Amino acid sequence: MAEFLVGAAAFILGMVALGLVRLLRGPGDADRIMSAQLLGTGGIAAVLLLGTATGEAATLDVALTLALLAAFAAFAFVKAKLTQTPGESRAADSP
Amino acid sequence: MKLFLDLWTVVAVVAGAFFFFAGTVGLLRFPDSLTRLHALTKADNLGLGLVVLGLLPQLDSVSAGLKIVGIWLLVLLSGATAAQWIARTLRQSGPGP
Amino acid sequence: MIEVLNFGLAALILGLAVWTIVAREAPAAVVGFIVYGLLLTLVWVQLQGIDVALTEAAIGGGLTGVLLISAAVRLRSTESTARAQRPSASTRWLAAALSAAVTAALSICVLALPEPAPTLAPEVLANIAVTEVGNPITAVLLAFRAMDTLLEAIVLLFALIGVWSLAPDRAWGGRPGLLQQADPNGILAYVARVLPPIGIVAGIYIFWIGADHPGGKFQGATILAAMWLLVMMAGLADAPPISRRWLRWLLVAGPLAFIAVGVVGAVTAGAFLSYPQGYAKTLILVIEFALMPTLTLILGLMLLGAPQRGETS
Amino acid sequence: MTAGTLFGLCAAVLIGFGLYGLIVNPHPLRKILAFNVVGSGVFLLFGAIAYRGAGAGMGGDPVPQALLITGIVVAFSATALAVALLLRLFDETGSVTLSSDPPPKSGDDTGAH
Repeated sequence: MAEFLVGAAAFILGMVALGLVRLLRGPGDADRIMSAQLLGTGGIAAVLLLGTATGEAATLDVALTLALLAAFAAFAFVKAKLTQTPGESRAADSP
Repeated sequence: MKLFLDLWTVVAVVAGAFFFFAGTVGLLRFPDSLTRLHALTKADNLGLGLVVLGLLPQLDSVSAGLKIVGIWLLVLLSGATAAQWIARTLRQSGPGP
Repeated sequence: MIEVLNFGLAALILGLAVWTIVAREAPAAVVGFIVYGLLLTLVWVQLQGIDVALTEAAIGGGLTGVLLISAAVRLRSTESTARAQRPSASTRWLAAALSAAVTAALSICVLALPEPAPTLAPEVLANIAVTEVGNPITAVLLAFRAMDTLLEAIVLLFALIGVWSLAPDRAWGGRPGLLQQADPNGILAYVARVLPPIGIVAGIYIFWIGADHPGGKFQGATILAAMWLLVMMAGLADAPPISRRWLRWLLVAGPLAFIAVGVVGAVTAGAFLSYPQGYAKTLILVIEFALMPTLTLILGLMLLGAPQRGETS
Repeated sequence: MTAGTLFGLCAAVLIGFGLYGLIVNPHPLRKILAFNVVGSGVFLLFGAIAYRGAGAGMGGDPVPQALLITGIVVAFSATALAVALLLRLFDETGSVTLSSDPPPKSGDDTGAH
């Protein structure tokens, strides 16, 4: 069973890594963030599979941490993008 | 019983892996950012969900099972939010060239 | 099978490192770096360092990603001038030769590592009972090499003071970060109400199990700091002005408690930071509880950056 | 090849890549990124050494692993300070050039508007 789970982790990682072609090609930053999101979810799946394969319960906590923080980079990206409209390079810093 | 549970794991994990494959294909082949986003958010959440379902019988304790179901729910929540936010920047700037 | 996975991971990491360096635009490079951090987490799992994997997942992928992607989007307008300053071909060849030499030297060292490998694991195992904690890494961090951890907390505090000291005069003592106007009914505000309760429980859980299982205060504090940032990003709460007295006290409480425990050790056990017999676990818990809020605040405030607005805005 | 050797060699290459980027990329933010690649390479090298030191029922030598945790946190604080410096330079001058003759721009302490 463990061998199958490790194999599934490798397969899923390979699949989502193919999605990184979007990181190279873009065209926009949003597409790049999407490929990072896909790899984030796939990475969580791989950590769960590996943790179950080795029977190391603490590995599940790594997946928990990843799941909690997975979308933060996407939030920060959108936030920075929305507060900064093109052409106005410095956001208003006074009330 | 053991055989049945192992079979369940294999079937569910393989199905989950297939959805990750589908998400990647969508991300690579769909023509513009919004359709890509659509393909991605469906496929990866479903893929992770199936992997979680498949792993449930292999865990030692109930609390570990609850934990990984919780992980899936967290990914669903933050993934859906991130998708809507990404869509908002796309709408603001228009689909990229 | 595990070899296939490891080789794949190594290849992906190398590819992403190249992308981080050669990508044309900074935001694209930063996204590559975030993915790189995520894959490093998997490598730490493979290298049996679950504690390190937790730290990498929280800080390497999470907080560093937030910090760098915001900066990359803000600095986008400066990229074209920087591109024009690309060094000459000869400089680039020289840099490539130097880097290749460093890599070659390090590779030789890796291949020539002594066999059997030197290890301190048996010593840790022999002495861990004294500390009464079950996680060897926590024992190292807070008992065997507690001085490192104390100095680390102080380094973090100094880094935050360094960030703050970059404030313009008129904003000194004010609130860090930009004012966030957010839609109170927006999806981010919704997540910022739903996720933090879960995240706070998870952060405290990771902190709490750190005594006996992988986890600990750094990883827990990072999760708490991220939840705080989410609430601020959604505009549900504003950053506190840095002149607040409660804030200043909380920031120094952790290191002060740590030093106090150290002095107690100097008086009762004969050396700075050594614990009197039978009180090791109690004192370790005191330090951890005092450090937790300090670390949460420092990590969160460091991401917000220098104060930019007056206190009243 | 064991995982320790594999990732140790991987770390050596990462340090080389990062060093190259640190020297060649003119943009300071890219230099910070490259510096982080060097840093993670150093951590990975140390992690490979920790992995080789497995023993006494532990998956790796806990002393280097604990030092790695300290290192990752300190690297983050250095990155945050560097980014804050960079953003302040940008607010002050509108550019982030590191060359010794920056374009003359009037900027006072209240920030250019």
